[in-house]
Amino acid sequence: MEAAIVILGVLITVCACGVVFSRQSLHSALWLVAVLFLAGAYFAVLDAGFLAVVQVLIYAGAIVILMVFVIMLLGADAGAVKSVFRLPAYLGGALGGMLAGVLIVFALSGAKVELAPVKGSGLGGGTAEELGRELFGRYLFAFETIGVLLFAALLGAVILAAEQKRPLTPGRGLRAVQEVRKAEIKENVD
Amino acid sequence: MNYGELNQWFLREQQWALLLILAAPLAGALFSYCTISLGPRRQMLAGWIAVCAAFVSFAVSVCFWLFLDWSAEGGAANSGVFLFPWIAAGGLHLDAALKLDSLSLTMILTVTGVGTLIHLYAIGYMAHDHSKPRFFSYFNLFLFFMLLLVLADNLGLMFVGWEGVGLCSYLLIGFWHQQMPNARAGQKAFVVNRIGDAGFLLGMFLLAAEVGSLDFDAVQDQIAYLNPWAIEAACMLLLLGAVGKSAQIPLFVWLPDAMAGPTPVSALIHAATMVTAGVYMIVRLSPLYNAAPAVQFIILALGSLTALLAASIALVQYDIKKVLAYSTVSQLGYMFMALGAGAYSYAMFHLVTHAFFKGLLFMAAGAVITGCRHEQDMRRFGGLWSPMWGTFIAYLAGTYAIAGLPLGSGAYSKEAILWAVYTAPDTAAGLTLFNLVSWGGLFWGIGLAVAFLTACYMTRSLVLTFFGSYRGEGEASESSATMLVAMAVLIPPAMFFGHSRGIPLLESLRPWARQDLLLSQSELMRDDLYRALEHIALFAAGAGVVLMLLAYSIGRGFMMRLGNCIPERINPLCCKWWVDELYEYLIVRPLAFTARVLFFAVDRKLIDRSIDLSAEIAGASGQMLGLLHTGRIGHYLLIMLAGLFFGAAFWLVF
Amino acid sequence: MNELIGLAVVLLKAVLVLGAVLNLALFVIWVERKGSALIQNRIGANRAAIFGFDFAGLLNTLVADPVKALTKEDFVPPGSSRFLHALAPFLAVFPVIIAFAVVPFGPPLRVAGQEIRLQLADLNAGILFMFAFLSLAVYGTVLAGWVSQNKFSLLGGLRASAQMISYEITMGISIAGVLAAYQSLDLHHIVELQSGTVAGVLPRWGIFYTPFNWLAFILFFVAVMAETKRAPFDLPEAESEIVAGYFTEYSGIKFLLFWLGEFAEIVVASAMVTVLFFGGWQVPYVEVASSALGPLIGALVFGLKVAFFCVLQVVVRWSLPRFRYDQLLGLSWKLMLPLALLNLLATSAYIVWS
Amino acid sequence: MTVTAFSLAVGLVLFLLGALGVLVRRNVLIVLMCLELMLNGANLSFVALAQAFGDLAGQVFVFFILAIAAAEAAVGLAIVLCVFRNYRTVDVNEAASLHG
Repeated sequence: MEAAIVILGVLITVCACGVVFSRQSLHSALWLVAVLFLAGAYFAVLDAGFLAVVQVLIYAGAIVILMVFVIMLLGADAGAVKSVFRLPAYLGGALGGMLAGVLIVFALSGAKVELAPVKGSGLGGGTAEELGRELFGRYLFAFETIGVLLFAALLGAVILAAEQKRPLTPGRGLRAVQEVRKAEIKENVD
Repeated sequence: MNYGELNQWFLREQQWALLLILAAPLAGALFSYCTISLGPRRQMLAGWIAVCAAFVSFAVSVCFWLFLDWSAEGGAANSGVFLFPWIAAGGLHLDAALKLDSLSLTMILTVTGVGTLIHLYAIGYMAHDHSKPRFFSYFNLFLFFMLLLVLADNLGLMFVGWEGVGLCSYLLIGFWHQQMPNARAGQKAFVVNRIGDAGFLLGMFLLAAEVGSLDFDAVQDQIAYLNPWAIEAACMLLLLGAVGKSAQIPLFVWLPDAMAGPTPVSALIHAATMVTAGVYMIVRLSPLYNAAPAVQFIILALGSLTALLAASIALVQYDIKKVLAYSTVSQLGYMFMALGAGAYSYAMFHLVTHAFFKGLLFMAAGAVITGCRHEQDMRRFGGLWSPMWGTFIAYLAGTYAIAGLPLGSGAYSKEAILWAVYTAPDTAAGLTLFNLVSWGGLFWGIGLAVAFLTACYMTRSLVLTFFGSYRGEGEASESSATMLVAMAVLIPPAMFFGHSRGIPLLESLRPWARQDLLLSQSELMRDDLYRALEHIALFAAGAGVVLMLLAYSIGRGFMMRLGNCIPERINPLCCKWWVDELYEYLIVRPLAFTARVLFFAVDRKLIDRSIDLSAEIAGASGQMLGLLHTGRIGHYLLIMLAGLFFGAAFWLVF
Repeated sequence: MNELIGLAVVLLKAVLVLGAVLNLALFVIWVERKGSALIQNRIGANRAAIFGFDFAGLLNTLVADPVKALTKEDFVPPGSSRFLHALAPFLAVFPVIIAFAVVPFGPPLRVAGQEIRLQLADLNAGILFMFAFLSLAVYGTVLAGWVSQNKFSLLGGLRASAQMISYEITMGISIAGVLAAYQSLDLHHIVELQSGTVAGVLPRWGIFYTPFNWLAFILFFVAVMAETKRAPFDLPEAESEIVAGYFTEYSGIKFLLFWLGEFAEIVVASAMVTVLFFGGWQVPYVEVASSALGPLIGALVFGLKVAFFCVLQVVVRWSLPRFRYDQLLGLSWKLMLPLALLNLLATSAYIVWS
Repeated sequence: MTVTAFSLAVGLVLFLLGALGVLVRRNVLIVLMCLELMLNGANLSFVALAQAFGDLAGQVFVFFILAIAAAEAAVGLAIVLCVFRNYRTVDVNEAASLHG
């Protein structure tokens, strides 16, 4: 059990608690970046070099920035905790605890399950070539569908978040747009 | 075409002739109904069509009587015709077949004979009625069903006739259905008959189950092999049917109310033909009844009790038709006594004589009613002998016959029955329960009392209607010619048929008689016991007549005091022994009550409620489940987590 | 024993690299001060002088500015947390310096039979490592924008995050083609591939490696300049619009750190360009790796190339006007990304068919 | 306690903390972050087992989870924007008009 792994494990747990329990959303965002960075490091230790870098690059570098962007855009903390009703919180907590208990027991019992002996890190450090070969070999179809999924998500996000100047009513053909433009011109003229 | 050729031709065509007897009234019914489309003036044509149809079937019956040898020695001649296989269900094979033997011959002769005369009488009686076609078509339809009942070769077909006759009596009783009492009387008749019919049906089913077939001959052959208790039960059930139809003790309430119908209906159906159907059915199944001594005793007891009851009620009735109705019931009681005593041929003999004089009496009563502008209460009559002398002669003849005065036809048949009852063998008379006196003697005493009472109420009605001074409004007028002719034709048989005992009637009914029965005039005369009983009966009848004549002439005051000592309301006789009230409180009220309870409690509360309840439950549960959707994401996640938790726990445990 | 040696060697390299980067960054600051003055036909910073010698302004930028920054009051805007306020500049600088660890600045040194790579960390996915850390740099600016509690810096932060995300994508896709050509992500290997000549005449540098690499170079160079938030793309700190953008509230050492981060990023950018497109420590027509003095010459050549590109960036900064915000994003999404995709398509087609 | 078991444990803890956060926190943005946390927990376990079984499938799967997480975050944030535009708050319980 290398020291690094233990340290990383502890650090990750601490940062995760930071994410969950910090009051301000930006604080938790930063904690999340820390968690992702440390997870990347953890991957590197677990012979998944390429994955570590990709994780940091995509997760920490893009997704969380998106969240931070939204946080700053919305001034999210303006609507901090308002309503008093906290039942789901406590219930959630309790149930979460119970679930944790069950799952931990589950894991421990699982741990007894004889994991396949470590066949040496025949992994080759999870370099880009091997991963690439796997990705475009056995999992080509999955890779393509993920592409389609991302495209769909892109479209969805754009349409959802776009400022609705004109409601998305059916029949927004050319004529409809021209009419609206005429209405706008008339408005300006008045 | 001399007599011989006619005879040969008829023998060849006798099957078609038998069919014609049935077809004529049916055709008559259809055609007379068709005249409904003609104008009101020409609708009397329906009447004449009906009369012709009845006369045709009467004529054919007479031909049968003449051309075939009915004497017993030549082997009881009979002819039958097979129409079509009616029911073939499993083991039971019923086919529509007609059969004619001496018993059914006597029946169709009386039915068609009296029927034709009453049709003729009805033309006069219904002259001023508006729906003559309907009346005469029902009349002919009744005749058709009665003949079908009589000629049937098996119980099934007899039951069809039985029901048809019940239907026509309902239609005819309720003929003037505009007035509610008539309609209700019709309904009462029909319902009571149906109760009897139910018994008849059950009896039929039992017989079918036991014997496997309903033909009379088949039943007769199988009797020896049947289980005695089954025979007793079948006879009892069939007796219930006969009691319903022939208006005996438990089910006689409908006959007095049936007087609501027009008088020809009462004359034909409720005096001569339909009411005797029960008697005919028992005589037809006599071998079965001979094998059921207990039932015979019940019949004897039933008959005597009914006769006594009816006679007592008839004494105080003021409506002339009610008097005659109760007298019919008591005379039928007489016939049942004969059946109970095993003297089937004497019962048939009394049936025939009764048909004649009761038909005559009813026609006379009808004439009186039309004469006095449809007044039926005897207290409004009086002194009618001079204006309506024809009707008076007819009524006098009828009274003379029914009272059982010497040489009257009623006397001969009544004395024969009394003798048969007195000499009823204890075994035949059934159980000598108390061994005090042989049952025969007791019932003979009752029979004698009934004979005395019959004489009393008939002379009372004669005196109240025809003697004294006229108490009604307006002028009493003689009835029309057709009615008088019909009555005139019926007087001789009503009066003198008794002497004709010598005519082969009794001889021909031998197969149905007890062994020790005296069947010819000569045998009767030679038997000294018979001569003693005959004198006692004649003395009783004479006493009855003389007593009533004196009471109404001299003892009027005494009569008045006698009448007032028991107030009208609680006088058992006036209240008809409270039988109607008994039925009302014992059967009708509880039935109505349970129906109402069942409706409100069970149907309304239990069944409807349970259905509404299930609907409400569905609605309520839908409502409750709706609460689950609070719209808060937290709750949904919670539920998901709970599911996950229980899943994991479940997987972990098992 | 040799682990210790290994460790020592790594430590030595680390110190060496850190020193080089920081000095180079300060040198670039000086170049910018003097260069901009030269471009704008003015004299530039020459006040700081010792006994009349100002060493051409060097003294001013290398000694005077740092001392000034150190002695200034470190002001923290009220209402914002001190820790985050301090964290922001650190996040701005730290990733950039670490990104330099992967840059190979010389051919391998053979000392006492050991081959020492003149490269701090020889990672298999080297270039991605640099990208990853460059993308982390964004947090510095974003955090600064948010912590200083005022509208202008918030706007600066927002602009920075939007800009960085868009140009990161362009950067990634533009060099995808090139890496596909090199068939490797390891920078050291890439530089080795760039030795020798193409068609006898041109040195086999990245830019001549495939017919389309020049397009990739242009796109990459523009994207990298946008990443460094300078020159035409310096919207997050646009003085005229939002009062120095995200580091409005910063002064003293934190402000200096931001500056240092920025210039370090310029150096890293130039290093990436040289390694990928201009042969890193390769000298055209000369086999540097094999010669005895190889490492020294390689390092020298590499330093010259990086310096040249830094100067180039400074020149570009002081000659082009600033973009408008929507033009900035428009340029990235509507022009550069399609071009980059085309380039990738063309390069991969070329690779497949050649 | 092998490396894999420890990694699985850390993955589990991450997942649990994420789940707890998702349930407890009210601010939808933090819920999204905790979601990312849960996904990372899963990633960690995948990589640990990939190393244990010496099969690259685990890493490939993590790669896909990454992509999906990106898509999910994008769409999630878009939705948050819409919700914010309509309800003016990001509190999860405020946006509760769709109820039975």
